[in-house]
This record gives sequence, structure tokens and C-alpha cells, in this order.
Amino acid sequence: MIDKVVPNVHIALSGIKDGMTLMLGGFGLCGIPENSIAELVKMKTTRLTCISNNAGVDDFGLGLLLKGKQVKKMISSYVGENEEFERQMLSGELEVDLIPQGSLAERCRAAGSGIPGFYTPAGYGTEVAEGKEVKFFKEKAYVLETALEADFAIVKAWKGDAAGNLIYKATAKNFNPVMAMAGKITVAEVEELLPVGVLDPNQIHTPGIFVQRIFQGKTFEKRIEQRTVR
Amino acid sequence: MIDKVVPNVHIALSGIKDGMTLMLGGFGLCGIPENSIAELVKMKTTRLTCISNNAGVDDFGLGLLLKGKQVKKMISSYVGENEEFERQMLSGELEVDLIPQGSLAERCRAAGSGIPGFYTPAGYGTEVAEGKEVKFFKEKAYVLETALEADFAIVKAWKGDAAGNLIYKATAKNFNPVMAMAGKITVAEVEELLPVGVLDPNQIHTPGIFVQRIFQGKTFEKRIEQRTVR
Amino acid sequence: MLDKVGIAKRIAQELEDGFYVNLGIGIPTLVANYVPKDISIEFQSENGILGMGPFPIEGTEDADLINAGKQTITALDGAVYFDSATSFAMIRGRHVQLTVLGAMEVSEDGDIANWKIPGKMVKGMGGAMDLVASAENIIVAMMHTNKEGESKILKKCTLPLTGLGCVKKIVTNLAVMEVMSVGGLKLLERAPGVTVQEIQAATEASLLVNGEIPEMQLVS
Amino acid sequence: MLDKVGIAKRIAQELEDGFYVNLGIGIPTLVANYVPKDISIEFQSENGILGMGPFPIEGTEDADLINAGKQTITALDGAVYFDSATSFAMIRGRHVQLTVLGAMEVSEDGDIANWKIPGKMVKGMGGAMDLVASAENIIVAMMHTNKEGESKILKKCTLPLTGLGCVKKIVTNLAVMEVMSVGGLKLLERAPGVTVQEIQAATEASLLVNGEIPEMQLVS
Repeated sequence: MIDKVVPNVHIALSGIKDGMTLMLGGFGLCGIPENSIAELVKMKTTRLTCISNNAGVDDFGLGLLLKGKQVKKMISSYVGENEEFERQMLSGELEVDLIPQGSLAERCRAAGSGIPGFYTPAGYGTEVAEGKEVKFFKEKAYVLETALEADFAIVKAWKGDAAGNLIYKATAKNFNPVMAMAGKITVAEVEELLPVGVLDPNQIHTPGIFVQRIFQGKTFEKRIEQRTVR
Repeated sequence: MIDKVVPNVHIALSGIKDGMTLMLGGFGLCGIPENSIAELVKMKTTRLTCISNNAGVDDFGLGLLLKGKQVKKMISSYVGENEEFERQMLSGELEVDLIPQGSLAERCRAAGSGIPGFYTPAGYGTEVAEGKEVKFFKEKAYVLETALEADFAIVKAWKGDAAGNLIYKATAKNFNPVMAMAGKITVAEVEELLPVGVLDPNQIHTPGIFVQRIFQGKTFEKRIEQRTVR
Repeated sequence: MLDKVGIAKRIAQELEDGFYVNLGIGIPTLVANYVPKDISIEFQSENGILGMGPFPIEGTEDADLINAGKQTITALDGAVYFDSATSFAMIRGRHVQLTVLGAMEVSEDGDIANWKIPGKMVKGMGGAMDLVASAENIIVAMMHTNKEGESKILKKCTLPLTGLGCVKKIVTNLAVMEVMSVGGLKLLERAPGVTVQEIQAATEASLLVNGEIPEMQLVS
Repeated sequence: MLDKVGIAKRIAQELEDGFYVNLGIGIPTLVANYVPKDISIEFQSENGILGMGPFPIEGTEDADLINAGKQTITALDGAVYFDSATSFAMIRGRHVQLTVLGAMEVSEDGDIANWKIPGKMVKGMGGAMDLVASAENIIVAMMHTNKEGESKILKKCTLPLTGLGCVKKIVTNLAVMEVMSVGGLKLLERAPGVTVQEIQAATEASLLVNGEIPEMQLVS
């Protein structure tokens, strides 16, 4: 067994430098690597390119990095709920690359899978396809999309073991498994770090081979963005 | 819940006709849909194109279909252990299309994922790449491979429920999940068919949306191809 | 004339037994409340759940269980969770039979614009571009005209497109229309109390009116 | 001169702590028996297991648990099972650090042929083409010459290729050689009791011999 455990978030994120590209798992505030984001705020790393489906809210998630002006560019599919984001984007301080959600997910998976490019129907005939190669298969048009790589992928899982194997809970899975595959270095923060041999090898979502560092997260606030009840 | 249960293998395979393309899960004799193969032998369906990583052995697995001369073409990555196969192939009765194993898996997944084509390094510079488009990404050459579709995909799972959700056991998983995605009609035979609500929604390998018919297999011989012990 | 609930009720009539359905944010979400009792439907939410149930009972909300609108939800028996790549495999691979989306504009060729207004803050397309480019059956739920009374059913979209030639049917507060394969819209039904002339006046797109146009039948 | 076990032992010296390793059928499989005690390695088998253990104790064989050679195996603590697409994502995506394969021929440019002999029954390439095209580090384990004594280390492969310019190192019964980035092979080590002249005589490919060539150091 190859041991991936690091003692804390500080060591887990060592090596992250100004100007790097980071992938961060999560959908909205669900399944985001809270402990790592808090550490990135402390590290004051700047000029980051962040690949994440969303950009958090003003005072939580990636919004915290935006507030500290640590982000140079966001690559996302939807960046709604964030006033500081809007201000920086409209003022030109922040570059934003918007990508269809399915293409974003597949581009991460492609990077992790050694597939440099693939064809998707998403975005054909729209500005998203501008400058991209178009190819017809069975008389339908598809756009060439390429693998999206990151220096670090930072994901959040429910359970994990020392070998780096990960299990996610419910819809907190979302982008975490595909991003875990795509990082040159993948860091996983988990709610519960278990000894090797406890997790059923049939039930693992992310095989440890994709994970370079794993640590037990200290606190998980798990904030709810839209609390709706019956 | 959309109920996918059919009472038996006979009804599960209804609609399979001469000349159709079938995908069959399994690696060697591990995780193959035994009950469905036995039924196909009974059905005497001919001129089949079978997409399966291997071709079984002389008296088990896909070897049974070959023996009955039901197969017109095999699309596989490795077809070693089968004398009847060799005879039919050398005599020209059987067409054989050999595909790198990773490309075979990814082409099934691509079909199920609405991705008509992708680039892979596998086979570049070899006869496998002849006639295929080559594209360079970061100065490395890749070959365009296309989605591989099937009229029916027939898979074997360990546990399943009425909604068509599937869980595989150990390395009997292999090609089953990617083929389950790729069939116009996907049939799953399971060792244990459970009521809906029993399976943990976090632990399902194949979501029921990919499966059109599911049935409880009658017998599983699960023959071992190479019994090796310490 | 229909309100938003009326539009949702009319779209619910398009559901068929065994359909997997993806509902967009806004009016489409309301469709879930009017599924006919005698059919089985499953709702897919592209953030990673199939078999989505109603909102949770107060006190049982789970931060790890949300829908694509980031709302807390529940899971029904038979539900399954999956990652984003698998989710869009379902969508792109046409395993989801019906997608219901809102729109800012729809053209008579089935083009749809629903993600960007030049000069305004752009929030992103989310999964909309994948959904419209992939679904075999896309129904748009929208108001027929904007606040200024101008038609949103156009000859050509003026806003940046979300997808090209993909809408199959449009259900508005005034009418049900079909996008014909040769281009142009065909009027199928009138909303209760709305005349064909009123619909024509509110529609910039070419609208084929063939014979008597029936009024929608909505069960309450 | 080395036997097959000797070749496996020499290749085992190439293993580094933390490596994920894929071993082909034949001599490569033997490498698993000689992993240095002080390092941690995990074996991937492309049919869908990471953390492969030894063969099972008689009576505990499980038909659902095999390796890519279709042999019954066991799983170690920390093992994980996965589907074939994920397996080749690991391989193509370069998450597997080292691949050890057998070969029929290798060229001085690192081309490899190991799947097809024209006129003979072709069994297929299995995962070999994906492995050689993807791995960052490919070591070939083979006999230096064929049964007729002819070199299998050639200027150009004569058999249909499995992969182009992908082999990094060759370990044979006679020698360890490196494929140089400019092309051509460099002799790194001699097998015990084998002279540089004997190696040169058995090698058709261009072979750079630079200074004194050390003999392999094999711990028993």
C-alpha cells in the first residue's frame, strides 16, 4: 500500500504557488474543499486560475479567494451568486471563461484519462464554439473540446483511506471524482480518514492512484445555499 | 420509480434479430452474462456482430455462439483461448476486428455518453491507425476513434434492483458498466434482484437510466478459466 | 391566458410513462408538481441525482443533497447519485427523454437563447448548452412576450444563442406551438380565452395556423 | 547469462517507492516476486484491480476476482475494483508509473512489436497498444535472441508494430540497454559472465558502448 496521508492542510497544499492553475471540486457550496480554501486564504497565493463549476458566494467557498483578490481567472459554467465576483468581472480585474457544464466535466475527465480531445454537440452554433474545430458525425455537428489540466486538483470526499481511496456522499460527489483524476497533484480532504482495509473495494468512487495527498479535514461547516423545505 | 423488471431471460432478449450488433460484458469468462448467452444459443439468432473483449472458450461463454455459427463478426481486443474461433477465422467464415482494449472500453463509453469521437495515443504508428485521422496535441500524435454502438448491450451484475440500478462484484465489473451505457436496449442479468430502496444510492455502479430490462439469472456457473493458487 | 402554474400543468401533459426528465430552473421546476398519477417518471438533476424527491421536511435538510438549483431536496427509493461526467453522459447520450427549459427568446427554426444578455452581467450557461444540444425532446416553457409586450417568439434570435435548431415545442401563457422540421412554427393549441388573432399579434415568428385551433384542456 | 527469473530480478531493481506498476504476461509477471522489501508498490491489472495480491490459497479462489491473464488472484488491503474505461484512464492518463512488457522485437528507436506474426493466428493486442502508447516508462523484458540465435534487438522491427518510439529500457538475458532520445541504444550493464563482444554480436541495433560496462549486481 502506498501511503498518501499528510498530517494537515498546510502540508497538503505545500507547493501551490502564485500563478498556478487549481481545480476545486463542488457544485454550489455542496462538496467543496472548505479546509483547503481556508488555507489558500491564509497562504495569500495570488494570480490563481481556478477551475470550478461555480465561484462560491460572497463570504463562503471560492468567494473567499475572490475577496482577497487571489484569483486572476475563473473557469466555470455558472457564477451567479456573488457580488464581489460581479464587481471584479465588470471592472476587468477578473478574467472569466464560461464553459458548458457537461464539457467542463468531460474536459476534466479527459485530462485525467490521457484523452487530449473529444467531440461534443454542446455549444455548436454558439459563441462557445468560436475558433474551435467542428466535425460532422452522421450529419450532426460537433465541437472539438480539449483536456483541461491543473497543477493541483483539490477535492472533498466523505470517507477516505490511507491509500487515497475516496467515497463521496450523495450529490456532494459532483465534480470531485473527475477533478481528482485531472490534477498533476491531487489533494483530497475527507470528513473521515479510515485505516486501509476498512473500505469495501467494491464501493470506492475514486481509486487511490489518482490521489497524491489525503488529510482529515478539521471542520466542515457545509453551508446550505438554498435551504428549501416542504 | 420506472420498473425495468422482466420475468425471464426469454422476454429480456426479445427483439434480438439476425444480423444485429450485440455488446456482451465480461473479461475472459469473468462477469459474462451466462444466462443470456445460453438463451441466444436457444434462439439460434445468426449473423450476429458481437462486441466483447474476448470470445470465450470452446465450450463456454461466447464460444457457444461460435460453435453454433451464430456469429458473423467479432469485435474484441484479445481472442486467444478458442480453437473453434481460430478455425472459423482462418477459414474466413468469421470476420474479426481487433481493437486495443482501452480504445474498446472508451468507444463503448463514448457511445453511451453522446461523444461521437475522441483522440487516443493507442495504436498510433501501427496498422490499427490505418485510415484513421491523426491529430497532434502538444506535439504528440493521437488517433481519432469513434463511438461504438450496439442494438443490444447484455451485461451481468451482482446485485440489481427494479429500477435497473446495478452493482458489480470485484473484477467481474470490467466492461459491463461501459457497455451498459452503450446499448440502444440494455439488458442486465443479475445474481440477486432486490426490491427498490434496498441498495444504497451512494454505492450504485450503473444508474438504472442506462438499463431497459433487468432479470434474475437462473444459474451462474461462473467457470474459472485459469485456476491458480499459491 | 395561463399563469406560470398553468404553463407547468400543460407541459405535464407531455410526460409519458417511463420518461427520465430534466427540469430547468423557473417554470420548468413547477412541472414536477403536476405529473399525472397513472405514469412513472424519474427526475434527473444534472448535479448528480436520479430519482429526485420533494423538498425535505424542515429539520431534515442535508447540505450534501441538493438539486441543480442548489436547493435542498430528498431522494426517493431507487435513487442514485453520480458524478458530473456521468450526469452529462446521461444527457448527451440521450438517456434523458425530455428536457424542459426556460428561454429569453426562441426562433422559428428552434434556436434558443437563454443564457446571456450583452451588456449585462453574464452568469454562465451552466448545463443549458449541453441539454439543448443533446436532448431528443426539448420543450421550452416561457412567457410569450416580454415586459414591454414584445414577442419572444422570433424569426431569428437577437440574443447570443444557447443552441441551434433544437427546440421541439414551445408552451407559453398564450399557446402551444410546434417547431416544424421544415422551419416555422405550427400553432397547436390556444390558452383558455385566448384567440388565434391575439396569438398571431404576439408572435413575430412565422406561425402556421391550420384549421380550427383547439383550446388547451387543463385538469385543475 | 540470465534466466527468466534473473531478468525479473534485474527489472525489480527499477521499481521505486510509490510506483503503480502494470506487469504484462510472461517474464514481467515474475517481477512481482522480487519487489525490494523497503519500498511500497501497487500492482494494477488492466481488467480492473489496483492492489493485486498473490494467488489465493487453494479452496478460496473466486471466479469474480482475476487478473488480466485470467488467473485467480487475491486483493490486498486498500485494493479497489473499477471498470475497463477507468482502468485505461489510469494507463492513458499516466497514473501508472511503470509498465513491464514482453516483446518479440524492439528497435533502436524504441519501437516495439509484440502482438502479431503475419501468417500465424492473431490473438489480438489486448491492452498492449494502450500501455505502450501511454506509459511514461516502459521496460521490455525479453530474451536477446530468438530460438535460431537471431537478434530480437533490431535497427527496424520486421513484425507489425505495437507502438512507435515508446520503449525506454530493455532488459534481456544478456544486457540492460537504454533507448537514447536521439535514437540508438546505449549499453548500460552486462549480465553476469557475458562480455561486451557477446552482446554486440547478439545485437543488430546500433549499440553505443561507452567506457567500462559494469556487470549487473543481483541480490539472490
